[in-house]
Parts: sequence; C-alpha cells; structure tokens
Amino acid sequence: MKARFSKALSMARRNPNVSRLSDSAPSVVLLSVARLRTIGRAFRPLLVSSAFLGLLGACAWMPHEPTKEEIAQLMKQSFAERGGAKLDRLEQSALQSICSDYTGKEVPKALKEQLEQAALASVRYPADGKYLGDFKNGERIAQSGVGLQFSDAPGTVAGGNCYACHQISKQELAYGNIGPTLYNYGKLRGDSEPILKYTWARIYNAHAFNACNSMPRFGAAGILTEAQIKDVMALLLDPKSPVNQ
Amino acid sequence: MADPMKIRAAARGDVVDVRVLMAHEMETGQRKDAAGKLVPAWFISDVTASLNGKPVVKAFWGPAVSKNPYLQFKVKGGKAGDKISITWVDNKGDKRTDEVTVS
Amino acid sequence: MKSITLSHDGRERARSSLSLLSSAKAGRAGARFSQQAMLLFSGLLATTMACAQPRDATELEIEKYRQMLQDGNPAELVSLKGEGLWKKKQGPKQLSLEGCDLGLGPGVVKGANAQLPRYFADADAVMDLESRIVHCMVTIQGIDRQKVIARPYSGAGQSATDMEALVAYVVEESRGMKINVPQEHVKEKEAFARGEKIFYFRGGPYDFSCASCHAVDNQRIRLQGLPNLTKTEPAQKAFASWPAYRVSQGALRTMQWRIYDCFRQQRFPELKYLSPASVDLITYLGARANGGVMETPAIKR
Amino acid sequence: MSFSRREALKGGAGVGLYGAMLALGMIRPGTAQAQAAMQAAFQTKGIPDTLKALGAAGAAESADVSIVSPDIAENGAVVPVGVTSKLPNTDMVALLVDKNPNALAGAYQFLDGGVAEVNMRVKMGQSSDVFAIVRADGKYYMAKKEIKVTLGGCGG
Repeated sequence: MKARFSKALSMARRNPNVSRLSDSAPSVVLLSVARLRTIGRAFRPLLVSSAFLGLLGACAWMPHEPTKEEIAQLMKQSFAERGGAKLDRLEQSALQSICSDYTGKEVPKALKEQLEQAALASVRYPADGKYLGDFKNGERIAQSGVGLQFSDAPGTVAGGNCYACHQISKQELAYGNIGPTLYNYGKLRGDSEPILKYTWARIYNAHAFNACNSMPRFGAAGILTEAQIKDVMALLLDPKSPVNQ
Repeated sequence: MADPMKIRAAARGDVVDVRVLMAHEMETGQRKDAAGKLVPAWFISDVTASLNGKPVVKAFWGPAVSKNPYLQFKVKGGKAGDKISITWVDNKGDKRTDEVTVS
Repeated sequence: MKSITLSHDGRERARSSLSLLSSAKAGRAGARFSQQAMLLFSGLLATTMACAQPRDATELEIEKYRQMLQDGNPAELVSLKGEGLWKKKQGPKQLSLEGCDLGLGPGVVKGANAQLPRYFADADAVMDLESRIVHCMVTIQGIDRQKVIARPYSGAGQSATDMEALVAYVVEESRGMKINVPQEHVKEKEAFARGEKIFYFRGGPYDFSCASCHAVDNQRIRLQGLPNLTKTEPAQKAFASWPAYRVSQGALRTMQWRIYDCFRQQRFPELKYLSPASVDLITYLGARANGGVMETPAIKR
Repeated sequence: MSFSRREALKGGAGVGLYGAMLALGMIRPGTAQAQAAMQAAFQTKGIPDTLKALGAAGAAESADVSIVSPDIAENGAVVPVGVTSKLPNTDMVALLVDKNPNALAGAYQFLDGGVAEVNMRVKMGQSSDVFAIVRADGKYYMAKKEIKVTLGGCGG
C-alpha cells in the first residue's frame, strides 16, 4: 500500500519538475523550454492529483517525500568543490533530470523522441570531413580512465575509458559489459559515410539513438576533443586496427 | 613501535598449519610521494618461525612482498599446546616478535 | 542506421539468454530450485540471474583470485588496533569509547553496525556508524569535532587512521549478524526516501547516477562485477561486504569512503565526510539490504 | 646479521661467486655469508642473473614443483602465490617474478620440521612469468607459470 502510494506520488511529481528544471538550468538545456511546456500540458490531470497528494504528505505521521528542489539543495550542501570539479556539476540539465526520473522505466515515446532529436542536433561533425585518426592513440584513449575527477592533477588529459564498458580489441581481457562488444566493429559494418556519421554521433552524444542510456556524451559534454574522437573512431573502424583483425 | 602480528596455528595430525599477518608498509622504493619525491624502500627482510623456540622456517623477503604481508606455512612434528613464535626484522632494523599456542 | 540499432538490441538479447543458460547449468541444489520454481516465474529468473556464477574463463580465474585472498585479511590487523583505541582513555575527558551508544545501548558493540544507520534521539538525527563514532568522540571524550573529521581516510603509504581502525573493530563485531537497518522513525523513512532519490540522481559531465552502474543484473565494469542494488540479494551481499580491506590500496576502507569514491568515479565534486547525502544514501542501501548477513570487514581487490 | 646490501655487493664477492658457494654448500645457512648472498640475490635483475645469484643456474623443470595461484590477478598489488615441492629433502624454495624490477620476491629455508609448502602474496607490476626454484638434496629444480595482471575497478 505504502509503496504504491509513494509511486503514485513520484509519478505525479515528475511532470512539473520537467518544466521547472528547464527554467533553472538554461545553459545546459537540450530541449527548448516551449517544447517541454507542451509535454507538461499533456500531463495536467496528474498535476492536480499531485497537489492533493502533496497535502497528505504534510501530515506529521507521514514521512515527507523530498522534492526535487530539496534534493538539489541537499546535494549542494553535501559536496565541496575540488580541482576542476565545481558544484555546478550538481545542477541537473533537463536531460539529466528526466533520465533520473525514468531510470529503469520506459521513457514515454514522445518525450524520448524529443530528447533524441535534441541530442542529434547537438552533434558537431568534424569540420574537415575526416573521421578517422590514429587507431594506436585510440587504443590509449580507450584504455585510459583518468580525467574530470576531483582527484586529477590539473591539466590531466581525459581518457575515454571505453574498456570499462565495452569489449574492443581481443588482447584486452579486462573489459566491461555495460555496453555491447565492439570487437570487429568496422569489419562487420564497413566504413561507408552513414556508418562513419552514425558512429561519430554515437560517441558524441549517444542519447541521439537511445535517450537516457548510460553512455557519457563524449563530444557534447566536452570529455574528449575532436582529435581524440577521431582516434577512437579509427580504433573502431580502421581496417588495420586490432579491433578489425 | 611495530604493530602486533596476527598468528593462527592449528594442528592437524602431527602437522601444524601456521598463518601469519604482519602489519608493515612494505614500501618498494619506487613509489613517489605527493611532492614527487621517491619514498625510500622499507620492508621486512627476514622472518624466522620457531616451534618451541627452535627455528623451523626462515623467510627472506624483498620489497615485492605485498603490504601487510601474509605468510602461510606448515611444520611437521608439532601438536596442540606447542608454541609457535614469529620474529620479523625490517631493513631499517625494526623488529617484532609474537607468539601463539597451537590449537 | 536503423538496422544497426536493431542488431545491437538483438545481441543484447542473445547475451542475456546465454547467461540464463549458464546460470541454470551452474546448478543450485535441486531442492532449492524446485522450491523457487513455485514462486513467480519471472521472480525466479531474476534471482538466478542476479546470483549467476561467473560466466567465462576470465571471471572464473578472478573468482579464484578472490577466494585465495579470503584467508588472511589484513583488516584483522586494523581492527586489532581499533579495539585498543576503543578501550583507551583519551581526549580532554580521559574516557574510553566503551560508554558509546551505537544504537543498542551504551557499551554494546556486538551487532551494532548491522543495525546502522538509525535514528538517535540524543542527536535527533539519523546517523551512520562513522557519524555516531564521531558523535561519541565529541560528546564522551570531549575531542574537537574538526580534529576528528579532518583526515578520515588514510593515503598511500600511511597506516590506518584512527577512524578506520575504530570502524574495523566495530564492524568486525557485527560479522555474521543479520542486517536490520530500522525504518520505524519518521526520520529514518525520510532519510531512506532522500537516499533513493540520490541513488537515481544523474549529474556531472558523465551524466552518471549510482543507478548507472548498479541497477542492472550481471553487469561488470572492466572485470569488476557491479551488484544490482535495486534487487534484494545483490543489495544484501554488497552492503554486507563493506567496510572492506582494499588490497590495491593496502587500506581498510569505510562505508563513507565507499560512497565518496563512487561519487569521485561519477565525476561529481568531493563528497563531504558525514554529509547528509552520504548518511541518506547509506540508509537507503542499508535498509534495502535488510535480511542479509554481515561479512565485515571483507577483503577486496 | 648487520650486513647491508651495499656491503654485500662491494664486499668483493660477486653475485655469481656467492651463488656458487651457496650451491656447493660452502656457505652454511644462517651465517653472515649466507645472509649477504641472499641479499645480493635480491638486488639482481632478470631470471638468469637471479638464478646465478642463488646458485641455481641450470635448475631443471620438475613436475614435483608446483605454483599455486590464479591465472589472472585482479590487482597487481596483491597476488597470492603458493609454492609446493614434493621432492624429498627440499630445504629451500624461492619465488621469482620475471618482469619485476628485481626478480626475487622471497626465499624460504626449511629447517628441522619445516614443510616445503608456503603461501605468500607478492606485488607484480605487470603480467609476467613467475618461477618457483627449489633445492632438494643439493640440486635445483624449477616450475614456471604465467600470471596475468589486470586492471580492477572502474579504471580511474
């Protein structure tokens, strides 16, 4: 009973949050505010019940269900800036907020499509039209798990840590399975223009194809440089790369 | 002063199984500290195990032995109630001896 | 482009059915299996998947590695030191921590950590083990709080901090005890509710939440298995095995450190020691693990 | 007892000489000379020179010597390795890691009652062959095994 109640409560709260967050973090919003408002309107009946449930939540015998603002506040209070890791990292973008709410659940189709379109629009393809760099560098980037941590020395060049989640070359045994295997990636797909563009976009902002998946937005979030992405692309797609042997 | 060891000694038939944990940094001499300076090697170099006061096993170690070393060995001819003692000496001359009764 | 996405999904499906096969092969005791079969079928699948045996040669060898480490856990050396510290008269008031109430009454250490975090009326707050030890050092021994929490974790080449030693001792006294993190007091329930939100909070440049790594069965990062903390059995096993001695760091790592380092890997800013978010998250993880059996301090890579 | 490694090395006796003396049984265990020889062996690099330093050059592979360890270690800081010898009258066992800065990790002498079966934990900088060297009835034997060292955890 209690579980069902709190589930209803959190579902009801979800929608006002979306539009609220888009207002509070304009610089990182991927979706336009107007679009999100449209989505919010579609869920208006839930808004009403949310207010009702909120009243119930105020009773002393009921534990208080935390609001998004309270969690945001709590996070800010609980972390300290160090090195390059500033507190603004705790300000959720619309994408982060929505994906937090839908972890382990199906994102509604319309919302999912909007997120994917916005993600695809964020992709910047290489200006010189060259997609493939040096696969040996790519392997180093795929192996390296440093970068963007508060413990990193200033100037640390971030890696991609691809092996943390993917099998890539056969030589590396210590690979994760959060993402699919990428062994023989290029051998299976070839290196046609659509494949190059798709792979680039997938690395740049994987939400373009599967909104709210777990993969970091290596390009869109500025984790890897354009040159680094080219090297990782070569690791996957260069016929000479160990991945394609 | 060095922290105490943890020693377990259990007899099975006439063989005593001994397991020892020693508290020691076991610095390799290759690690750099936060300031980029090499931390000098510091490790247990000699371990002597004795059964009722008589040495039975001697170990010679270099800095490749892991931090807080673990050592397991067996001694023939012991029984419950006997004494197993372990003494280690490190390369700075620090030493420590602990003793247990075989169970 | 579409076909690629599809084939990717196809592979994913193929993989999970494979893992089902092998976990069935790994074979639990027949009696237990048929007993489970009476439960909801989906529930059965979920359980067997969650505790699947290692699936490939690499994982089997890693399992052997972990087994070989079990005997001879240097955490015992740390807890030995911690017991000494617990019983030592210290601070301006020259008292030991033996009068500290860890939730089961003043002086009761046995089993206390299996029931933490919990609400403490004297502080009108939910506290995890480390918050409570600090509270006792301040109120009983009269030691300055800032001094106590200034350096909770040992660094490379340093021996265990006092906090690490005390934690090792207290958690060893809960080894073998059933996890029973209370959810009675309204503040305990609220801590849990906030902890759950924090668990799903995606943020930082990598867009990670705790759930990014800990909400799916049979996942591993590199070779490190990632317990699905949204399922009871893996949640129990995970909570039961922290604090632990980390062989790669040669140090006893506390539960606060566990959370701290997860957030570091998530690329969040630095988690403050004993911060409200940390206590809420530990409350959530602990209460989710109720019914499990404490194996602390464990030993890990 | 107070021999330092530096003294051992500058003492005129080359590593090989000490080793040969050890091998021939000219040095009695427990003496200062034996100590110095052992310390010198810890300073050598690579398997061949370390074998020489131990007086064990030309050790023959033997099925009676076994290395007990996982094939893959989750972390190089702590690799559990055991050595067992079934050869009668085994009185010395040494463990060598080829790719470590100095190959010799540890050596054990079995005196009255010591059984030739030890377990220890060593650091390995990278994947490497590991050698167990055994002395039985004055002769040297060996076993070899590759241990892969992987990167545990999240990789950062």
